[in-house]
Order: sequence, then C-alpha cells, then structure tokens
Amino acid sequence: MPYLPMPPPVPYVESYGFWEGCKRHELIIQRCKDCGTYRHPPIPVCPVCQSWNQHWHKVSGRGTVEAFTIVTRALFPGMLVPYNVVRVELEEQKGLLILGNLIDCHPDEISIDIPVEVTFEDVSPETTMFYFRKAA
Amino acid sequence: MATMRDKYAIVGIGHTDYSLSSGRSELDLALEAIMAAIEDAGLGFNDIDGIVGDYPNRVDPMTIATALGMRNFGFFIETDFGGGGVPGGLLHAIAGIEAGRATSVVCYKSLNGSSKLTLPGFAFAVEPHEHGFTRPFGLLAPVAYAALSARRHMHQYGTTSRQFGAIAVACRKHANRNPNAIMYGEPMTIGDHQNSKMIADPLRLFDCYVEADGAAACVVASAERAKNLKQQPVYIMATAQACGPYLSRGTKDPTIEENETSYLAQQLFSMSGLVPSDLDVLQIYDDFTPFVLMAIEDLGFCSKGEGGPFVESGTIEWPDGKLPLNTSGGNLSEGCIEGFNHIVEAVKQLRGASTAQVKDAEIAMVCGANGVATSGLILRR
Amino acid sequence: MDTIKDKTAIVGIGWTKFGSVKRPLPESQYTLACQAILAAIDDAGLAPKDIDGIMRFSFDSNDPVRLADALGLNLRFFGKSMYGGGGGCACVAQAAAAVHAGLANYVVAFRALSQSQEVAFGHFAGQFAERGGIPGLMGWIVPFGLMSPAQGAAMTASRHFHLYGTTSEHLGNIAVAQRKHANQNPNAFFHDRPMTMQDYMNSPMISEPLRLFDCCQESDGACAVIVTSVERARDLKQPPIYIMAAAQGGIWYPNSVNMLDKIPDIVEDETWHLAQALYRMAEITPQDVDVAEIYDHFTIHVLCALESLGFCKRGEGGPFTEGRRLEWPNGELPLNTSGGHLSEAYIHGLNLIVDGVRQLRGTAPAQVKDAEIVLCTSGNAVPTSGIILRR
Amino acid sequence: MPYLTGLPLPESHVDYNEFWQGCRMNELPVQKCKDCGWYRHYPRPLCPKCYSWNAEWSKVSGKGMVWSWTIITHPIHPAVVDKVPYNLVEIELSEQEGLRLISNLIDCRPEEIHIGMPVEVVFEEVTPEITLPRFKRTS
Repeated sequence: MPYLPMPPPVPYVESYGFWEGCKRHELIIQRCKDCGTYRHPPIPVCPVCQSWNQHWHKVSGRGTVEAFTIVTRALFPGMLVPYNVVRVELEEQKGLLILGNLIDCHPDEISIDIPVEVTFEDVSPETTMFYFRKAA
Repeated sequence: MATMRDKYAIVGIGHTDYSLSSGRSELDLALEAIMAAIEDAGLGFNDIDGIVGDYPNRVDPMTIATALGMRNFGFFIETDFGGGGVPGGLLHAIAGIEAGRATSVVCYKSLNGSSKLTLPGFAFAVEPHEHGFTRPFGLLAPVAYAALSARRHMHQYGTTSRQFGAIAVACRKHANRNPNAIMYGEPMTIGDHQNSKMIADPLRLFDCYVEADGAAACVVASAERAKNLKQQPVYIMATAQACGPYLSRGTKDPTIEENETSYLAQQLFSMSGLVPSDLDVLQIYDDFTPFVLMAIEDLGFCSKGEGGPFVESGTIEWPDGKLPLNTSGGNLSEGCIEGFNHIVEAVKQLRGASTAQVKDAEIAMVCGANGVATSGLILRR
Repeated sequence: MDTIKDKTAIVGIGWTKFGSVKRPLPESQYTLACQAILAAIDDAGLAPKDIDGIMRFSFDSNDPVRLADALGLNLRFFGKSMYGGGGGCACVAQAAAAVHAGLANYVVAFRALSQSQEVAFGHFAGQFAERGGIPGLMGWIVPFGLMSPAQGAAMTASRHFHLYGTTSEHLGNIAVAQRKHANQNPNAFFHDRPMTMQDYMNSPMISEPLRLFDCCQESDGACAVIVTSVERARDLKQPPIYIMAAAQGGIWYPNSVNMLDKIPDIVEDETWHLAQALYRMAEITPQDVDVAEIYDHFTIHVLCALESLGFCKRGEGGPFTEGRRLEWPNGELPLNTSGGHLSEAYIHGLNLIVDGVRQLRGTAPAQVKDAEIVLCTSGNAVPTSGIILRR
Repeated sequence: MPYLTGLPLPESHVDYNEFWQGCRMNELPVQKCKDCGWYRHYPRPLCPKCYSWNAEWSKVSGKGMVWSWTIITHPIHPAVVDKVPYNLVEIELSEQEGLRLISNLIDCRPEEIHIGMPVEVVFEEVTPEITLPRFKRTS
C-alpha cells in the first residue's frame, strides 16, 4: 500500500537508474566520478566540477529530517489528510536533500533533526516507492 | 537614438549531433551544446552571467545554471514564439547586456522532436481556446496551414510544386556536404521531390522539415569583449522582432504586402544600413518550402509573386548561386532545431568554416519562421 | 559598467476589477488583458498604435499575436519572463532594457489571470491525481503529496521556525498589516473584511504551520504598466516614475524541484543576490526605501525577503514584523499598501508594481506621506526579479 | 453521417460560446463591431480597427467562396489516422473581404474543389452540444 493515494512517478531518461535501484530496495544517488559530489535530483553534469562522468552510488539511506509539513487540507477528493511531507538530509553529504514521507509516525512525533532511515514499498509490479521511518 | 549596430557579437557556437533518435533528454542535449559554445568562445562556465531560455522553455535555465555551477545568474529571459522567436533570443541578450545586467549571455535551443524524450513540467500554461475553430475540421498540424497558404500562392502567381521543390533540392544538396545533417548521404533530385509522398496537397513529404533530436547554442558578448576572445567575432549588424495584426492566427495570405516578415526586413535593413543585394548568404527558417519562398519575397530579394522563378533559377544553390540558402541543409535536410541551426550555420559561414562555404562570405541573414511572430539577424565578419 | 539607472520610466498603469475563484469575473483572461493594457495606454495619454513592445508572463496565454490581433498593434519587441510570480519585475526590467537599447519605444508589461476559468494554482496538482503517473521533475514531489505552493511554503516555514524561533504571530503581523491596507482600498477583494490577529490565528490550518490567511488568493483580474525612455516620458500625461534599478536574481541550487519549498538557511539566496544588484544600480541602501511592495505569495516568503533584502539580518525577520513596523500610516516600512496578494488580489506581482507607482504619484489608496522611493519585488523561492522606483 | 468524426471538439469558453450556441441553432453568428461594422473571426474582446467594445453576434448569410483548400492525405495527427484523405477548406464569407473560417466541403470529390467556387454553410450535429458549420457547393 502506498502511503498516499497518488499515482507513481513516471521515470524519465535521467531518473531510470534511481527507480531501478528502488526496485532492488536500494537507495542510489547520482555521484560525480571525478569530484565525488552527490546530486539529487539527477542531472547529466556535475554542478561542482562540470564533469559528465557519473555513476549511481548506493547510500546508507540514513539521514535527518531537514524540514516537514503536516498537510491538513485535501486538495482533491480522496486525498487523505492529515499526512506528512518531509525533506531529509542524507548523511553522506551536507545539503543532499531528498523529499519523501515519514511512515509509521504520528504527526506529533515528527520534528526537525530527528534521525530517519529509508524503507521501501513495492506498490505495484512496476513501481517501488521509497519512504522514511524513524531510525531505531 | 541608440543603435545596437555592430555593438555586439556572437563569440561562441556549439551544437550536438543531430539525429532521429538520440536516446537523450533535452536537458542532456542542451548542456552539451551550451558547454561546447562556451568552450568555443574560450570562456569559463563561470564567465556566463545570462541565459536566454528556449520557448516553450523545454529546458529550465535554472537547471542549466546549476549544472554550469553559476552561483548567481542575474539575467534570464525567454524569447517568445518558437521558430519565429529564435533569432530574437539574441535581441534579448543584447538588451540585457546593454542594460548592464550581464556580460556574456548564452542562448540555446534543445529539441527531442524526433524521439519525443521530453521532460514534462507544470501544466499552468493555457492553450489558446481558438483551436476549437480549426481542430474539429482536421486542421491539426502546421503543415495544413502551410498547404492552404501554398495553394493561394499557386493560384495567385502560378507558382508550381516544382518551384517549392527547388528549395528542398537546394537544401538537400547543401546537406549532402554536411556530415552532421540527418539527410547527409541521401541525395535528392527534383524528380524525387515530385515523387515523394503527398502529405497535404500540394505539399509533399520533401516540402516538410525533418524532426530531429539535437541542440544548438551560442554566446553573445559586447564587441569590445569579443576582441579578446578565442574566436574571430561575428558582429551583429542588426537584430529585430516583428509581430502585427496582419497575422490573425490564421493562414498567411501570401498576397498581403505588409506582413510580419516585411516589417522584419524593414527593421533589419534600416538598422544595418544595408540593402538585400549586400547579402552573401541566407539562412531562412524552413519548416515548409512555401514559407521560405514567401519569406524570400517579403524580405525583398524579389518582388511579390516572383519567388517561384527566383528559387528555380539556381540563385539559392551553393556554390554557383548568387544567394546560397540554408547552406547546412536547414530544417528541411539538416534537421529541425527550430532555426537555431540556422544561426550556427550563419556564424560558420562568416568564420569560413561551413561545409558548403560561400567564397568570401562577409554578410549573412538569419530569418525566423514566418506566418507567426518572427525575428531575424544580419551578421557580418 | 553602464546601467539603466533613471534612464527609463513607468508612464502608464492600468488595472481591472478583481475577482476570485469564489467571486469570479465573467471576463476571459484575454478580455482582462485587453482591459488592463488599454487602461494603461489611456492613463499614459498614448494611443494603442504607439505600443511597439510587449512583455508577457510565463503561463499567460495572451501571446503577442493575440494581443496584436485584438489591439491592432505592430510589435517590434516581445518576450516572456520565467518562473511565474518570479518574473513580474523581470517583464518591467526587460521592457526597460529594450527601450534603453532603442529596440522599442513604448513597451507594455502585463499580467492577466482568470483562475476561476483556467487552472487555479493552488489546485493545479489535482490534474496529476487523475493521471496514470507523475511525469518529469514533478515525480520527485507529487507522489509524496507535495502538490501545492502552500505546502512547499510550509516546509520553508517549519525550517525557519526551527532555525530562528519565528512564530505564527510573526507571520500574522504581515497578514494583519496587509489586510488593514486592503481595508483602505475599494478595489481590494477584502476591502470590507477587517482582520484581527485573533481572526488570523483562527483561520483554518492548510499545511502546518501555515494557515489560510498566510496564503495569497486565487484571483481574476489583470494589471499592466507602460515603460518608455525618460525623454519620451517628459511629454506624456503622467508624471514619470523613474526606474532607478531593475534586476533579477537566481542561484545555484542543486535540489531544484521547485514547489516554493525554499531553504531558509541560505543567506545569499536569490533575493539576496537580487538586492545586491538593485541597490548597486540604484545607489541606495534599504534605509532609503519608503514603501516596500514585496511579493507575498505566502507570509513566510515575505519574511524571508525582508531578511534577504537587507531590512534585517537572516533569521531576524520574525521580530522585524513586530511593533506595527509594516503598517500604514505610521509604520517605518509600510508593506504592500494596496493589500497585496493576500488581501487585494493575486495578479502575480503586477498589482504590487501598480500600487508602487500610485504611491509615487501620491494617488495610492493607503498613501504614504512624501513617498519618494519604492522597492518592488517578484516571487522568491524561485529565480526572481525586482525594481526600484522613484518620483 | 457528419463529414469527419472523432476529432477534438471545441471546449466551452466564455469568448466563444455564442458562436457554438448559434451553430446549434443552425445559425452562423460572427462577431461584428457595433460602431464601425467590421466583422472579426476568431472572436476577440474588442474591435482592432476602432477599439470599440460594442460588439454583436451578427447572423451571416453562410454564403461565401473557397479561399483555399488542401487534401490531407497523410495522418498528420493521431485523431485522423483512419480519416485520410479528407479535404480542408478555408472559406471567405461574402460579408467581408478577408473574413475567413476553416471548414470542410461535404459534397465534393478532391478534383472538384477549386479556389473561388461558391459555397454555402450546412450544419452538422456531431454531439448534442456541438454542431459544426461545414460547407457545400451552392447549386
């Protein structure tokens, strides 16, 4: 079951690798082969050294909540509220942010800086979503 | 009254391979072309402080700025109206630099017309609802507008399909010297044109542009700045845009003397102080052959109705014609980069680096699509 | 480097009635655009045939051909700003640049919106819900329920609260001040609706920590301004309002899926860069500004802008809103004196520019005494733009 | 049976609804300036000739001539894959030079169509909401 009744992302040229990783239950982030900088969302060129050499690098999936909101108004019928949206800073690199949801977590338990870890949900044969949960 | 004549120059050009299927995103293609243009200029990525986006903004300048590591980009604007607006991107760049807002501005166009590997974003923009007056009747693509205009031209002036074909044949001949042209290695005779599949009578397959994957870019800077850069500057003698009430979002009536392209010509020639006979080479937007023929008339290279005989006379064919047209093959045979390929080719001609080099070419014109809001350039060595 | 300081002026302003999704105007976006543009032409004492340039907004379907069709215009300059609300002042800036370069004589910058008939921005993501999948960059946020600018702004707010101790009352100060200004403005949507801090605190929570009254409206209406050279301006009907500075600001931002979920840690953000360029060109400091027309899509973004624009330090935006500092008539920095997007109408920043011009003409609904310099900005949290105007 | 079916149909829009409502009543209403009398199509908010906002929806005769035509022989859009060849005509209405609209001729073989041929409107109901103005030869 996806956390929200929303359509899945449609992978595009730059993002196939990421979503393939999710299918393997791996959080993989694009990384510059020359200067080692991670970047997300994926883009073809390294924003730090402009190198085209890049590879998909498996990250720990651990990080901290950098910002969040509890959405309390549904934008269309069938949208369940309240739900949370969190922006997680991954531990690999300062400012390496990735947006997601914090599952199995009551709104009152969410605060900035709490440690979280990635988890995966096969929502359909084609799509595996990544989510975060509070770190044990 | 300020004039921008010769105050600015194209200092770098870049482009990708043009192909039917690149397997690459428009962003990927754009970055390759832009970085190539910056390197061609001998500039560093951080020297770029302005970006003119490509309508309808397929590739976000903010993403380009991020990829190029531009910590602060202080000038970004979008030229309007697709194939008509592309040369106008340089006009916007000049305005920005002249206002002291930037020093080196990159303009670009990136397309996945062929493989359609596009990257959809927001759906804020509202489609003009007047489509309701055309689509239900089967007017569903630009080729149909071109066909209706072409038929009028034939009716009014006795223009023939072979004359439209002369444009296609010239462009194909030029493409066959250009290894980056999609139609390279595929010669075409007027007979081939006449036998090509009818798409929208009187227009045949070879009257239509070739959809392509690819990107092209250039860097604009002041003439002073240009002097100290790597390449021989190509000076912008004139740049203008034109859009008037005569368009009326319908079919272009080829008999109307005063139209967007004639207004464009008037401005380009008055700013440059030139006359049509001063030009050595033409790069005219060629989505469909009849629009090229009409542009040749509207730009004043021949009078109304004489476009047919003019193009049939060989005048537009390299190497012997007096006014070679679309010497890279253009949208018809090199591949449609919505006219940015025309800018790149004009610069190559003036650098003496074209694959169909016009001897001693000194002055080139670039003209955007007609029948829509349009724009153009006159460039010199 | 040569700049356009004081070389161009705004000589005409026009606006329509304002409606909203709840109280729609019957006119189309096309009609509203024509109404506002003709009003501005008339205000300037010009004729439509004088207009030879148009700058339009991204997402505005009134392209140059449609406007030339309707208004009989012969245009030699046209272009498009980018990033929605971030582009309002960019339209004026590029209009000024074109005039300065001799590429056009009289350029219109305009915005027309009919959120009741077209896609209402707060709800555009609803269109994704019916799709089989979420395409492109939106695929990184929409499947996780980040679908509206208000939700993105809420992320910024939660972070700002956490980093700097900012509170809902601080945001409320902005909303309450602007409502007070709207109550002075007969054309403001909320003209007849006073609002207390209590009313603000009682307004429904949209996306924690943002409430309904932290959010701009979804409006119908249009505004237009006309830019020309100072030489031409002298012979026209209105006193010229000089453009002291016009600039844009954008930053290197590797996490660029943008739903206004700005990262308030960054000190040198897009608006900070904008401010440097504006003050450098205008040769003034923030202390010289008499009226601030700061783009208010959401109160939190106004607060961030006050910091980035140098009215206070990063993180001090909250306390800066206290002591009625932003309130006409006695506040030290009257803010969005027409009511702004929160309380007048959401015309994508063009109504802020119109009000800025009225302030300098001395004809604003909430007139600031002896206003001489006005700062107008466009939407932040995206690449943005701004202008500084003077009498 | 209408000439072409299954193509994208007009959406309701405040600027254009009068036109389509007229067609439903088998009338061809064209926007006309109440002050200078100039017809305009497609509809626009005001008169670009005299800047008057006074406009009426004037029922025109529906008579005109073929200004230009084409035969679409290649599926230029997914919606017409099984519809080609079909004709597409631009009609100049008799009321005003340059007053043109896009339509189809329902009673002509391609070789019979020529510029200048006199035509008159016929109305084809394609849905309960939408009736399209098409044209036939004037006998």
